[in-house]
Amino acid sequence: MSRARSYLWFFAKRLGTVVFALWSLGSLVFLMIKVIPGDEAQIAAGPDASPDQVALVRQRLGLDASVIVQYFRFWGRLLHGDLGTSITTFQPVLLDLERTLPSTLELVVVAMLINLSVSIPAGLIAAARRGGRTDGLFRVLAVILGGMPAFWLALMLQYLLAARYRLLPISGQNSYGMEPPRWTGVPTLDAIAAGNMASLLDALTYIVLPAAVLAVLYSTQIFRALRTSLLGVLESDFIMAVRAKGATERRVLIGHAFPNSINPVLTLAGTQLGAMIGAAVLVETVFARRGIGTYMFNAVAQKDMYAVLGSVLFIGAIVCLINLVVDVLQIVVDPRIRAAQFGRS
Amino acid sequence: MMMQPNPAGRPAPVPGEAPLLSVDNLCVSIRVDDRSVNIVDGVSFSIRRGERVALVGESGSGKSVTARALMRLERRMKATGSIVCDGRDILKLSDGEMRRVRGGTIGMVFQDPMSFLDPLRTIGDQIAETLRIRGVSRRDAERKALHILDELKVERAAERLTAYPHEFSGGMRQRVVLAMALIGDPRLLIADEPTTALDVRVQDQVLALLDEISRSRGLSVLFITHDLGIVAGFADRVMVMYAGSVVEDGDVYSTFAAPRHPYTRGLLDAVPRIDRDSDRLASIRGTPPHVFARPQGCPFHPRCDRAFERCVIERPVLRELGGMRVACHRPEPEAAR
Amino acid sequence: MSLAPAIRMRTPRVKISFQGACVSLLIALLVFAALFGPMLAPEAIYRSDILSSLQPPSAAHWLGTDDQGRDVLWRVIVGTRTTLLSAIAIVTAYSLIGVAVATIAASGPRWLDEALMRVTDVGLSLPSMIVALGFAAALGPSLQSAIIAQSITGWPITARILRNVMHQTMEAPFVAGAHVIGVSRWRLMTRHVLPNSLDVLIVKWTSDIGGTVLILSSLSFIGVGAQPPSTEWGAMIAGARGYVSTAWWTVLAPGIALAITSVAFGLLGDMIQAWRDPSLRESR
Amino acid sequence: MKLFTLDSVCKSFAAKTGNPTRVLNDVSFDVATGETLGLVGESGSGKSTIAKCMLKLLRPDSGSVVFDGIDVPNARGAELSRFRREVQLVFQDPYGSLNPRMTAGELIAEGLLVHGLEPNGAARRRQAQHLMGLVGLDPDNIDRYPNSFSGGQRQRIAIARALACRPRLLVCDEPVAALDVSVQAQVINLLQDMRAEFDLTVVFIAHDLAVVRHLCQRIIVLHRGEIVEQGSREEIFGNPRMPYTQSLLAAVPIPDPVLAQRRRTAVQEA
Amino acid sequence: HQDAAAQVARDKAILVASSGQINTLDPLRSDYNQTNVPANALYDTLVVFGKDNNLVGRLAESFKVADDGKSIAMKLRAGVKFHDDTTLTAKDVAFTLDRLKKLGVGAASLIEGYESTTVNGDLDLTINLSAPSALFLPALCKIYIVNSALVTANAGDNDGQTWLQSHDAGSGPYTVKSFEGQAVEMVRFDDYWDADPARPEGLVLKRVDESATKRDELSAGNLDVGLFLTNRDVVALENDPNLTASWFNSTLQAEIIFNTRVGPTADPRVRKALRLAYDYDGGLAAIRLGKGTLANGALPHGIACRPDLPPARRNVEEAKKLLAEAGQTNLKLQLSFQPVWEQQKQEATLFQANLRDIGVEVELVPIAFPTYLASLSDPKTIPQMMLLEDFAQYPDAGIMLMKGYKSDAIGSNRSGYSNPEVDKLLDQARVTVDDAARCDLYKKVQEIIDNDSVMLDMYTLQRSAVYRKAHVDGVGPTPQVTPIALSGLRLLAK
Ligand SMILES: Nc1ncnc2c1ncn2[C@@H]1O[C@H](COP(=O)(O)OP(=O)(O)OP(=O)(O)O)[C@@H](O)[C@H]1O
Ligand SMILES: Nc1ncnc2c1ncn2[C@@H]1O[C@H](COP(=O)(O)OP(=O)(O)OP(=O)(O)O)[C@@H](O)[C@H]1O
Ligand SMILES: [Mg+2]
Ligand SMILES: [Mg+2]
Repeated sequence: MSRARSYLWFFAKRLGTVVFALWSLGSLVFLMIKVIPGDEAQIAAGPDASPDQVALVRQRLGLDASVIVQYFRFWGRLLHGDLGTSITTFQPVLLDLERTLPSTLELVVVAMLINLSVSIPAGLIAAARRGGRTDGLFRVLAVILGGMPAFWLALMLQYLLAARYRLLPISGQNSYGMEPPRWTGVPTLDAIAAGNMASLLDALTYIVLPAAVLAVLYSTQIFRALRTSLLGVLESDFIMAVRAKGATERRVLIGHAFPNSINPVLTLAGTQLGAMIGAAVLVETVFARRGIGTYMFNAVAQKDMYAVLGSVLFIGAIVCLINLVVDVLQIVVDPRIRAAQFGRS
Repeated sequence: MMMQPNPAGRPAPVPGEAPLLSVDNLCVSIRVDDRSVNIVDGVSFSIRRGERVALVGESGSGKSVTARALMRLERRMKATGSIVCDGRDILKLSDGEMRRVRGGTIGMVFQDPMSFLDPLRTIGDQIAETLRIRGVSRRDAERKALHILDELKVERAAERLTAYPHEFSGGMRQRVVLAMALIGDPRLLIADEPTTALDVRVQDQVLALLDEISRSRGLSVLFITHDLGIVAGFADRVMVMYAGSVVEDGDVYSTFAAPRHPYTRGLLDAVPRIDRDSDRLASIRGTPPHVFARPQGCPFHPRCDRAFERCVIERPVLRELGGMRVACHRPEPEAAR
Repeated sequence: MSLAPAIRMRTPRVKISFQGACVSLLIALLVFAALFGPMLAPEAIYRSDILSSLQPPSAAHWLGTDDQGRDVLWRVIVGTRTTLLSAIAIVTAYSLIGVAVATIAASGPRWLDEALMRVTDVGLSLPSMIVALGFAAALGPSLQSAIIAQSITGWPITARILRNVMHQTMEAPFVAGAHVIGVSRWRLMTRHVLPNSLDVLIVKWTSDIGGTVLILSSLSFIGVGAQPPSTEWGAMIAGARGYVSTAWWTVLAPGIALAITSVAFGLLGDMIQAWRDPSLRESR
Repeated sequence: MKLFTLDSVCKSFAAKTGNPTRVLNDVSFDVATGETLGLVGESGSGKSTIAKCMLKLLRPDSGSVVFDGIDVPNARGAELSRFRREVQLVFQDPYGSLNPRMTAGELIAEGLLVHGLEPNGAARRRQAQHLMGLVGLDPDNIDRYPNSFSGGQRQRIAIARALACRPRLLVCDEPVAALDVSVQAQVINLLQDMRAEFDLTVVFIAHDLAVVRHLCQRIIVLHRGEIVEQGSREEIFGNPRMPYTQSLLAAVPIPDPVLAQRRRTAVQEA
Repeated sequence: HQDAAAQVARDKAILVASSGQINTLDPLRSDYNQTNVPANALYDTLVVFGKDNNLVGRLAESFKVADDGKSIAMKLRAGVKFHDDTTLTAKDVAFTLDRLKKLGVGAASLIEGYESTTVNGDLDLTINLSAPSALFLPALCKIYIVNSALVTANAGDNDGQTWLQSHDAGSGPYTVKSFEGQAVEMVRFDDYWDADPARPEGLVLKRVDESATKRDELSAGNLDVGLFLTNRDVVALENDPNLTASWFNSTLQAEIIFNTRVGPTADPRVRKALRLAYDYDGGLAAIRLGKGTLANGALPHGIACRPDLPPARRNVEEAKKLLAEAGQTNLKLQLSFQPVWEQQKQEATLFQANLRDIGVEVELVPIAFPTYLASLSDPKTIPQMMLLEDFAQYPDAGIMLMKGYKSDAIGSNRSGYSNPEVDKLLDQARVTVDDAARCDLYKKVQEIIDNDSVMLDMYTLQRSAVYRKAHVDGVGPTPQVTPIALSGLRLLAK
């Protein structure tokens, strides 16, 4: 098989998996929504609506059709890129997502950056000093921080750092008058795009605490995974061969052990991104940030079926995308996987 | 010392010349349960310039640990005694100086070439690394790498430099590992079972290559193996290790003709031969002791047919005996010659 | 490679003894609290006594009282049962599902394996928090639905890991050996493959309890798990959320209980892993 | 008498990319009752694949595998049961080939149990102890787990386990390759003794030609999945016809410095 | 300098924090408080309730109900501008009402019986009803008039609901700058007909659910006005020298609604016993910190046409006696409540404890509001007891009684109450044009309901707002907007 064809085949296969995953996901959520007690038409019509009005709304929303018909209609629209319209906001779900998701993604990405920039150096240092005092300290810290409930930590830090000592803002995403012109909906990015440093700084003060809280649990996981992986690799034979060439420990660690340990870390970080999107809801509620978590929570609470479906599918798609990126990254990093997928290079 | 004629035309020993490597009473220990266990237990030997010494022994006898101790590669173990290489005591060097010895004065080749190569780096990168560490420019290092692969008879060497280890066959990989060890122009090459993972025909080629290169470069070689056939074909001298110590040390001809230690004798008899039929193999009874359960006295006595009380109580030291060194209270008789 | 096992086992024992003692003590305390807490607790912690609400720690109430005037310490102790039992139920439930799926996948025909793994992919591709949110909402916000939601979302990881391990185990020569001797498929799976694959599960089971306790309380915190006046710790924190600055003890106590529980089980998992898997020990 | 027949056996493995690789190409040979057949070849030449096809661990793509009238790839039911009882395997790796969670006794007696040869537990245990004694293990160690045995001892357990059902054919896939010389000699001797004791037919796979010469009466040389040469011990070692066989034999080192030197000079001159 | 500019802008703005998701700014949903509050700043209504709960004109200069009660004639105020500078005319009123009728959701439920609008001139119109209804005119205080041209231009396929979700088409004192679900940012409309330079240039309505967060933000000076704080937090903030905590009377009433159709609570004696069990004084004092008035009757204080009933009291002995009479021993009941509301949760727990004193076991069942709403469609699924805070859309007794107690008001009759006598009285009131006569009918109905113990009315609650003393003025409710009307906010001159 030619190189190009094997690339195509690779992506076709991955895409198939993604499509299958999204389909099952959508169907699952659809089913779930139908099981939820509560009448969408009633909610759309309002708490004081008369039975006639509710019936009218039911008909307009197409909720009078059988579940099967609704199911097919749902997918039919979806194939046209229409995630449906929210029954509470009357917005296309896609639009709602466009408003809420960037904020969550910002939180998650900043948290991931914090996560990696703490856990990777810590992992490297701990592995370099394995058995030593620093290693021990880091491990104890990882164990303790890893056991902290994120929402509780958020509450405590919010109280201490923000409410009590006023070092950081308490809630929200921007100070009044500091909002950059909306472009992506991500305050930090928008501030950068507008070239507004003050605004960027402002946005950063707002995001640092929520992101740090979100990062804590995950960075302990990465730290542990990296450390274990590094220790394994450092025990392996080829590291001894590198030492036998006269390499410094630094070179051994950064140049050889680290690249060889990165695979499990990559996989873990990939799954973490997905989990972080989910966990963001905890942090978002505490810090009163807008985001997909709050949006979904509302949608679920109001039985806003298309909003729930849309968000779940969208998050699913993002997670699938992340997985794909992780796959590709692994292929970039490891020539063996490359060879297994695409033949000799 | 009685010398056999030197058939392979190796450089004759210069009398009075200091050996390249001399190891004196080397002990390597590891801590287990707050107790220190000697894995290598008082090994002394020396290697002259250009000499090839084979170190044989059963699995677990401490061959690899000895070899690594020479390079200070066993990080969790403690080595005592002295290892003087090229006039410097390895065990007293600073870490920085030691790094210069590794890959510089001493090169090392390992048993399983696959697991001793970084799977994520290209071959060229890995061969050149020895030089890059020493500040050689990338261009020069790569040129040198190419040169050395040519010397090792790797075909289409230039293309091979950009390939990854998994794309190589076993024999090729072993050549790469050899190249890695040789590129720093070492004086001593330590080869830890370099051919054990290879097929006989490839083994034959690699050995021939090693033979040729060591001869042309005047390299001293410490060759670790448990295949007595290889020893016979390659080495000038053979040292037999058992349970952490050297039990016999002599030139190959005398040793193979008339081993003085019962263990060496037993080993030689236990090997089936390709060149003759045999009905039944002589075997040594029992199994080699585990490092943590080495017997008192002579470590070999539980398996030895010649053992007597003294063997149980007193550990024999390596002593000079008819041009060889043997650690046995009751050595086998000298060959009638 | 050929290290004798006797030595391997001796090495770590000294090392973990202090940590091991701490962890064992913690676990023992937790189990004790879960078993006997509800029996020993005064009945008053179940009813509100608004008039003595939010009292700071005192001799009568070591950790003060909450917004309904109930003793915080006792509620935390009683909450151990709710939290721990739920977490154990969840982890056990999804582990069982995981074992079943993995066993079917590993021993069944290829297409079934493939299909099951694709389904697992789907399960893995969604953040469990999001699914739990949906499930909890579907079944109404309550502890039970949070438990069900987590049981249903937890299995894919277990199934995936176990299935991979089982596949590895099935590659081991001793499995082929048993096959050649004529061992039946059932015996092969139950006597040879499963016992040699379950190590990873035991470790995971233990350390997952810690994580599950956290997720469960998170769900309660955002209002889709256990509901007040339940003694579940997350619900307690949610209820006390407004008093961080005025009555810190109401928030601090359940939070610390949570942290201790998850840390203790995490460490227990590590210990079991180190004990069962020599490769993770200091001397390789 | 032919006990085992392989006829035109082919086997390919699907590669992740590219075409399937052919590992066995038209392999045919018989094993006569009572003989010890050696199968030699370099690594990857397909030796283990043959063993797996013989033991119904793999299904050949084409060709027939017949044991004593049993069509092996399609055997089921009682026939399969008899096959599993009468044909046994000893592996190379003494560490991976024993289930670490079963005691020596359970391992050895497992065949008796699954074939219902000895339903009585105590009797099974006695037989296991008997077998342990037979292969040179201390019967008192019956309740120990494999990881407390050394490599050579494990290989003895593996042999005892294979012999428990009183098989007629024993396939040994490099049973001594992982062992030290001194222990290797013990196991080879044991195999020789057992062959006599149990009246076994043995297929012995190895890449160590010296061991094969020592043990086997008839030898098959494999190269890249094809039989290059087969013949009696004398024919193969005394007068190899194929260049491949010759080069193989020439590469085997001889533990005798004088001979080795002589051989090297001969090569240099050539 | 950006910081300085931001500070200046901040000084000219008022930041208000409220609770709950703002689904839409479309005034169609003014039945939801989260929409009604911002809509009140963006739009105007035809009429409003004045000081004494009497209707006065706003956009309507004058209005008159026809004698047959079937139509209302109206004259509009001249010179009212929409935010896009077009002038408000009778057409816009007609468009607004027609749109509501057509869509039939949200505020449409308030103007049932609307037939059509006759436009008699630019500022002159007549609203026609299908049947005489005394309920129609007051409802107009929640109908915000939209700019017909603008909405038509942005109609899309759902009569502008999508567009209006985040844009405004109003004539109110503020116009929308941005809306993100969690916050509406508004700027002052300087051409407002009732312009006042003391209005802030910027007005932000943020969603901050957590009371403690609002409390902290207020003390930190990041918020100017905080709404929906727990009473405890408000009381705590009363000591802050920079803040003022105000309490307002409201029509918000805490109550427990019984299912009057099925189960043990179908028995009036049981209901009465339950009413006698609750510790009203304790609950009001400890949970609501005394910020309210004990209830006396089905409707909250502050609404006209209430009979003078005695307030509810706890009487354990009497309650036990009643239970015994009803033959209910070892009664086990379920109380549904929304755990998201802190104080309701406490009340639920308190009630549970109180009922234990009369030998009734109560299981607390958390319920989400949509689930609760859905349960109302069938009396059999209505929760046995539901703890709620309910408030009047506008202070009119008729609409509350009509929606809450008429047997055919399925969905909004939350107790499943069905009493032919009540039905008859209410039907009669609907067509009674004379205010006093109608009032008497309403009072009669309330007495019957109270006697039937349809609900356990706890107390009418006060609402609060906490605001920065030195910055904000004009904080207070209007009858149609609680807890405060954004349009009333003013900056204090420095
Ligand atoms: N890091 C270590 N920790 C504990 N024991 C070790 C370690 N490394 C080696 N040993 C033990 O030291 C002994 C000697 O090991 P060594 O590797 O030197 O044997 P060897 O002679 O090279 O054997 P082989 O022929 O199998 O390579 C063995 O019993 C081994 O188990
Ligand atoms: N399951 C498999 N899938 C793909 N290729 C396989 C598989 N099993 C074996 N092969 C390939 O088939 C070839 C023959 O393998 P086999 O194990 O039979 O060789 P062998 O002669 O036993 O070698 P060794 O001496 O190393 O044991 C090898 O190239 C191997 O890579
Ligand atoms: Mg070794
Ligand atoms: Mg093989």
